[in-house]
Amino acid sequence: MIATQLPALQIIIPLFAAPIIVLVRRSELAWIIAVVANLMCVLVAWKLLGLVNEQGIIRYSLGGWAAPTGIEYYVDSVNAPLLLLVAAISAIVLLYAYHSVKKSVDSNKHYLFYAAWMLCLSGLLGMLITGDAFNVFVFLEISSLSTYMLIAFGSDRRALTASFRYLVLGSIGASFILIGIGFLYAATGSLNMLDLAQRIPDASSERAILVAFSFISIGLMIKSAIFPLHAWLANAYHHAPITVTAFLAGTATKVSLYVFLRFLFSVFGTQYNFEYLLFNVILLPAAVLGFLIMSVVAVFQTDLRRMLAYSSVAQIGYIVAGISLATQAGLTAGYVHIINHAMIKTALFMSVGCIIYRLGHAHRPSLDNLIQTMPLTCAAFIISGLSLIGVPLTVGFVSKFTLIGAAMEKGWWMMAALVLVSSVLAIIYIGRVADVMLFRKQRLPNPIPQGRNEAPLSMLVPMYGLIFMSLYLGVYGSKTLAVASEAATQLLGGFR
Amino acid sequence: MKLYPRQRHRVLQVITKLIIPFVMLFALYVQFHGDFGPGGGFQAGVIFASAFILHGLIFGLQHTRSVLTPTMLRVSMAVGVLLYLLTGVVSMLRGAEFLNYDVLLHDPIHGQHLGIFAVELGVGITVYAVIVSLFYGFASKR
Amino acid sequence: MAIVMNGKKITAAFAWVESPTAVHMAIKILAGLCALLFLLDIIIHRHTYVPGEGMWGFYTFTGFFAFTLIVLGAKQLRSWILRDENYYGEQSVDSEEYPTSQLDIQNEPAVDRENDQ
Amino acid sequence: MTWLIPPLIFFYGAFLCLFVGRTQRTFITLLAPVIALVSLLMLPMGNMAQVQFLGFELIFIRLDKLAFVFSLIFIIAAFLAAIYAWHVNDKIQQVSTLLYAGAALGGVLAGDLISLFLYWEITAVASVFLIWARRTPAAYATGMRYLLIQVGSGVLLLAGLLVHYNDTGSILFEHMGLVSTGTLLIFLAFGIKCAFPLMHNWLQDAYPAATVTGTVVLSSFTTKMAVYALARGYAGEEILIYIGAVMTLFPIFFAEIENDLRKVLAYSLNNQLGFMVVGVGIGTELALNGTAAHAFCHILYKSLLFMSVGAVLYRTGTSKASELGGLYKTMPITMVCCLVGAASISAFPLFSGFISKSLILDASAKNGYYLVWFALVVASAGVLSHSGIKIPYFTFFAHDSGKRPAEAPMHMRIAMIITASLCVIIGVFPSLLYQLLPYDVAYKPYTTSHVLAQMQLLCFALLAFVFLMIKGIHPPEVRGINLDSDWVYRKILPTTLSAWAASAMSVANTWRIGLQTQASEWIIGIRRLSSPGGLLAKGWGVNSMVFVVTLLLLLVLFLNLF
Repeated sequence: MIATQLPALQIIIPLFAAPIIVLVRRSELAWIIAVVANLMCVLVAWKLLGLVNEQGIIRYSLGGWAAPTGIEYYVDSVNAPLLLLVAAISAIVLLYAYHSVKKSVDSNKHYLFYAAWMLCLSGLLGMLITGDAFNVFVFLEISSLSTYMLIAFGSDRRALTASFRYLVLGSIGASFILIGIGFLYAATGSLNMLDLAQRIPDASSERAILVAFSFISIGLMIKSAIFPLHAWLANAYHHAPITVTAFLAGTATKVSLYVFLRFLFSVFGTQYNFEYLLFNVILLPAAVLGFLIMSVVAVFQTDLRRMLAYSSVAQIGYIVAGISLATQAGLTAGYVHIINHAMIKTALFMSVGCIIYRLGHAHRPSLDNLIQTMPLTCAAFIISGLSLIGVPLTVGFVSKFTLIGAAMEKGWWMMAALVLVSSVLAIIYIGRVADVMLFRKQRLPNPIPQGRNEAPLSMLVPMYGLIFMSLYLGVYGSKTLAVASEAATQLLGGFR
Repeated sequence: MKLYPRQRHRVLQVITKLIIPFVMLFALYVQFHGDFGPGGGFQAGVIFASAFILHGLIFGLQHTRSVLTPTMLRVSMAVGVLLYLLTGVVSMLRGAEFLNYDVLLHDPIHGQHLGIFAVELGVGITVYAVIVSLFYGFASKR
Repeated sequence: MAIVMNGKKITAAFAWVESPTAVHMAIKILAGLCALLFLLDIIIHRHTYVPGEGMWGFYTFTGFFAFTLIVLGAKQLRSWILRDENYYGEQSVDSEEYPTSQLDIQNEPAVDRENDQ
Repeated sequence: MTWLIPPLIFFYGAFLCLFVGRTQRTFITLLAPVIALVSLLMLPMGNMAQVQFLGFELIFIRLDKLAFVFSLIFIIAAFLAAIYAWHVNDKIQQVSTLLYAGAALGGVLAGDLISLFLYWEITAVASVFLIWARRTPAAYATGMRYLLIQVGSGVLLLAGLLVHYNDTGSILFEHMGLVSTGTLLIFLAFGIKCAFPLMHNWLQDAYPAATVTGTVVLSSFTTKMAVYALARGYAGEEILIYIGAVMTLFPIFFAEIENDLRKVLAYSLNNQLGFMVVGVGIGTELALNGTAAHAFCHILYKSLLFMSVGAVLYRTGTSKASELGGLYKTMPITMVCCLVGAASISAFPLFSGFISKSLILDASAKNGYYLVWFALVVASAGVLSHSGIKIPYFTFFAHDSGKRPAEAPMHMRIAMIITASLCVIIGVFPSLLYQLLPYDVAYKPYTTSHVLAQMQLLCFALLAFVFLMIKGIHPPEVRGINLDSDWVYRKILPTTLSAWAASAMSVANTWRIGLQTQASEWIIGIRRLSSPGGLLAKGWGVNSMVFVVTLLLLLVLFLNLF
């Protein structure tokens, strides 16, 4: 019986946890409830993935109302792996968060923090799992609102402005999506994605569809921080509590990208003729400029969080580059990088979190010789950094390799070359940090206390768990690639 | 926002005391009539909250806070959401989909009745608590 | 000849190298050897692949002149490309000393000058 | 068995070294090559350790005679370097040495381009720590330059292999030849590591900056791995002959006037690589045998030379010829070993260089490359000048510098003596080496005409040296830097860039904005835009963000609707 209820449980568990946390209020208990709920989510997502692999698409009508009328949850090989990814990353960061949150967030607000986290998680999972266009918007709002709140928990006042800027941009994005869905509804009379995909080809007004398409694309581009619309991201990632940054970096933009993929390929996918323009005129330049310019910007940043934030935008550029190829190989590359980058970036932000936990800052020039005091943290940063660069045997290599292969397969040599150029930039910005950590003699009088001063074990263990997971998937890259290629086939084939 | 001290505006204070019960009653009407006529949890919640907001405007925030403490608001918020979710979960436990009210009682029509009723009550409680919290939040800012 | 090492006098194994007679002798031996090799060319017929290789004294001339030209060429090259050691500033290892903490320098200053004479 | 292949043994050693104390580390560095040797000898010929990766079949072990001879000498070199580095108590150096040696070994054994690329990059990353381990700002900067170039080579290799795969559908690492863009890119990648002319400068830049023991290790692997790769992929490619000829000639002049002895050796390394590249270019069985043999001998005697100069540096704190001299008095054993190395590299009969170099010379002569042959003969005289005479003469003899260093430590002496003996043994019993070579070619190095010709060449070159010294024509050793192609990226680029920047500042207000200032403005602009607070990097205000959103929306709507 449980098996049939899994899609609903995926959302309900974190949603349930939130009010209970508010009622309980004690911070330790709140954390425990959040962790337990999150682990259950992981379990559910794991089961769902297994079920999808076994029996194909799973559909779940909410409230017993059948599909085109009611809201439907729809799990296939595209979103099932992402459900697991988001739930797992959230769980890992949450396990890691306890000490970090204790230090950076006011103790009588912990329960609100974890409640918001749970809401955010259920919003993200909801965006992934739902098969209803309007429901996507609802879950988008749930996750966004709780995200604004989480960001505003940041320790200094700039967190508030960062959160506010994100709120304005995020709301614009969300309303664009809403407008687009409205147009779609007006043109087709349906909100169910599956139904939409069938109705769009013979919709009464093609213009309405086009307008809907434009609005939804732009809205989702804002939410997924694709290059010229990325400006909210750096501040938000910089000033939010570092655990929130780690969580968001691995999940929020990735989920938006998934919705983008869904709309592009599954919903509108039947009409390639007008998407051609979007792919070649908007997405491709955005992707290429994104990963080049943002990598350059990352090189010059002095704060690690900002550096990684810009590098995130650059990495999203790779994903979009894969998407804009619009081929099986390209989508596989984009999809696999969604998974891989989520793991890499979360691990990187977690290691920065350890640094901040001990030093109170993440200012690159003052991390002289950090390896002496925090060897494990530095090792984690460097290993994940190598993965970001795309050194062989890491997940970064798997995605970059497939991306370059896909670009070449389509004959876009230039793009393949530019991807390599941007990898060199990644070497530079990660190298600058590694250099300071490993080799720089202490120049300032006493910036870092001497002797071992490693972050607590409760932070290190989840971080290394994630790193080992990503290393494993780097060595056995064909596993994730198989998943991604299955997803790409599903996306290109439209709804089945 | 300027809050009026207690000893002034006697007329307003007396009238307010008279009105508040009716506002609440109307809110409850909108709440429980929602499944048949216009209304429902959102509207009812806002109307219910407006009773407290009016109280706060006339008698001062301190006074209202002692009537309806922030702790109660917090609990109401959580309870509202839980009520909503529990309704869904009960239908799940009875072997149907989440929020499928058909199975709540012996026959689908009564089940739908009860389901809507419970869910809307949850919504109402949460909305009122959130609106009052917003009022507290803004009003206590100088 | 004796030199002082760690306060003790020791005898250098190859001290004879520095005596002027030995140097002269060595040069004479080398000259003799060269003359011999030069003459051997007449007696021994070398097996050759390259035209001109079998020419009388080919290797001797090549050796001598190639060496001379290389040295002269290098000298000229130096006049063009020699720069101060600090030319590249801090970016260059040429302008810095090897960090002595990583070495085990046991270097007695030459106090044995008088003993030598 | 897959888990006990030779490269992995080195990696296991490196991993173990991370966790154990000093004594154990030293033993691990010694033991790893021994176990790897046993493992190598037990491997059957053919392909092994095939692994599926991203849908490709990687062949981590492809053992044939060519790979075997290179693997063998790599393992020997690692062992000798470990003895020499007995005193080192530096985890970073020991770990990176093992990683580096293992990766170089892996590169030689790799049977496909992807695993080659893998090892190619590991050698780059692992070896740079041997430079950084000097722990000075200059060493850091040098290491960074080295790393950029090495990784650049890896990137070229990756690009090339992708193009090649796209063209042919095969990632097997076998003979390719210069036939397409892909193979050209791979060729360039190999060329950088092999220090082709104008791509050579990382070698002279980086090797003198490494630690005493690091240079010994560095000199053995990277370039020889590249030579192997060329021999595998581009044997018989004619252009290599001319590249090789240029490589043998031009470093001689630089080596002749260079003051830092380790840099002299780096130049001479470049020159010796030239011989090997010529051998690859000719590509006949004889020539490839010559290349393999020369690589084998060269690793030994070049290690020996670096060891002896390193020992001098270790005892005196300098390796500059102008600061040294007269050390024979207190370092006689080092001096003798250095002389053996010098004799070997100069290819005196009975020393190892003689028996390997003649193979390549004969191959070029037999195939009619007379001009190249002559260049090699001239270069042989040149080798004598800088490595054969200059290194020992200015270090151990010449004018007395007044330095009285102690003899090299025991372990260094042992390492040098073993290496020197190997040089002599191979020189005296060439068949020991010849039977390892990839092809069965009956070749006799010790014929009268060979010995006579070589002796004539060398003795008259020596005579010229004596003559030039007596006449005072031979250039004295002076301190200084000699410019080389690295001048472009170390001096011109930085200075012109800053000059451009300066001129851009001064003439920004005037009408004179030419191409140069434009370019400089771009550079300044990128920096300004990208630094924290710059346009691209600051958090934009809400207004500008919304403006961009609107603009993009209009663009998309316009494109879609019209």
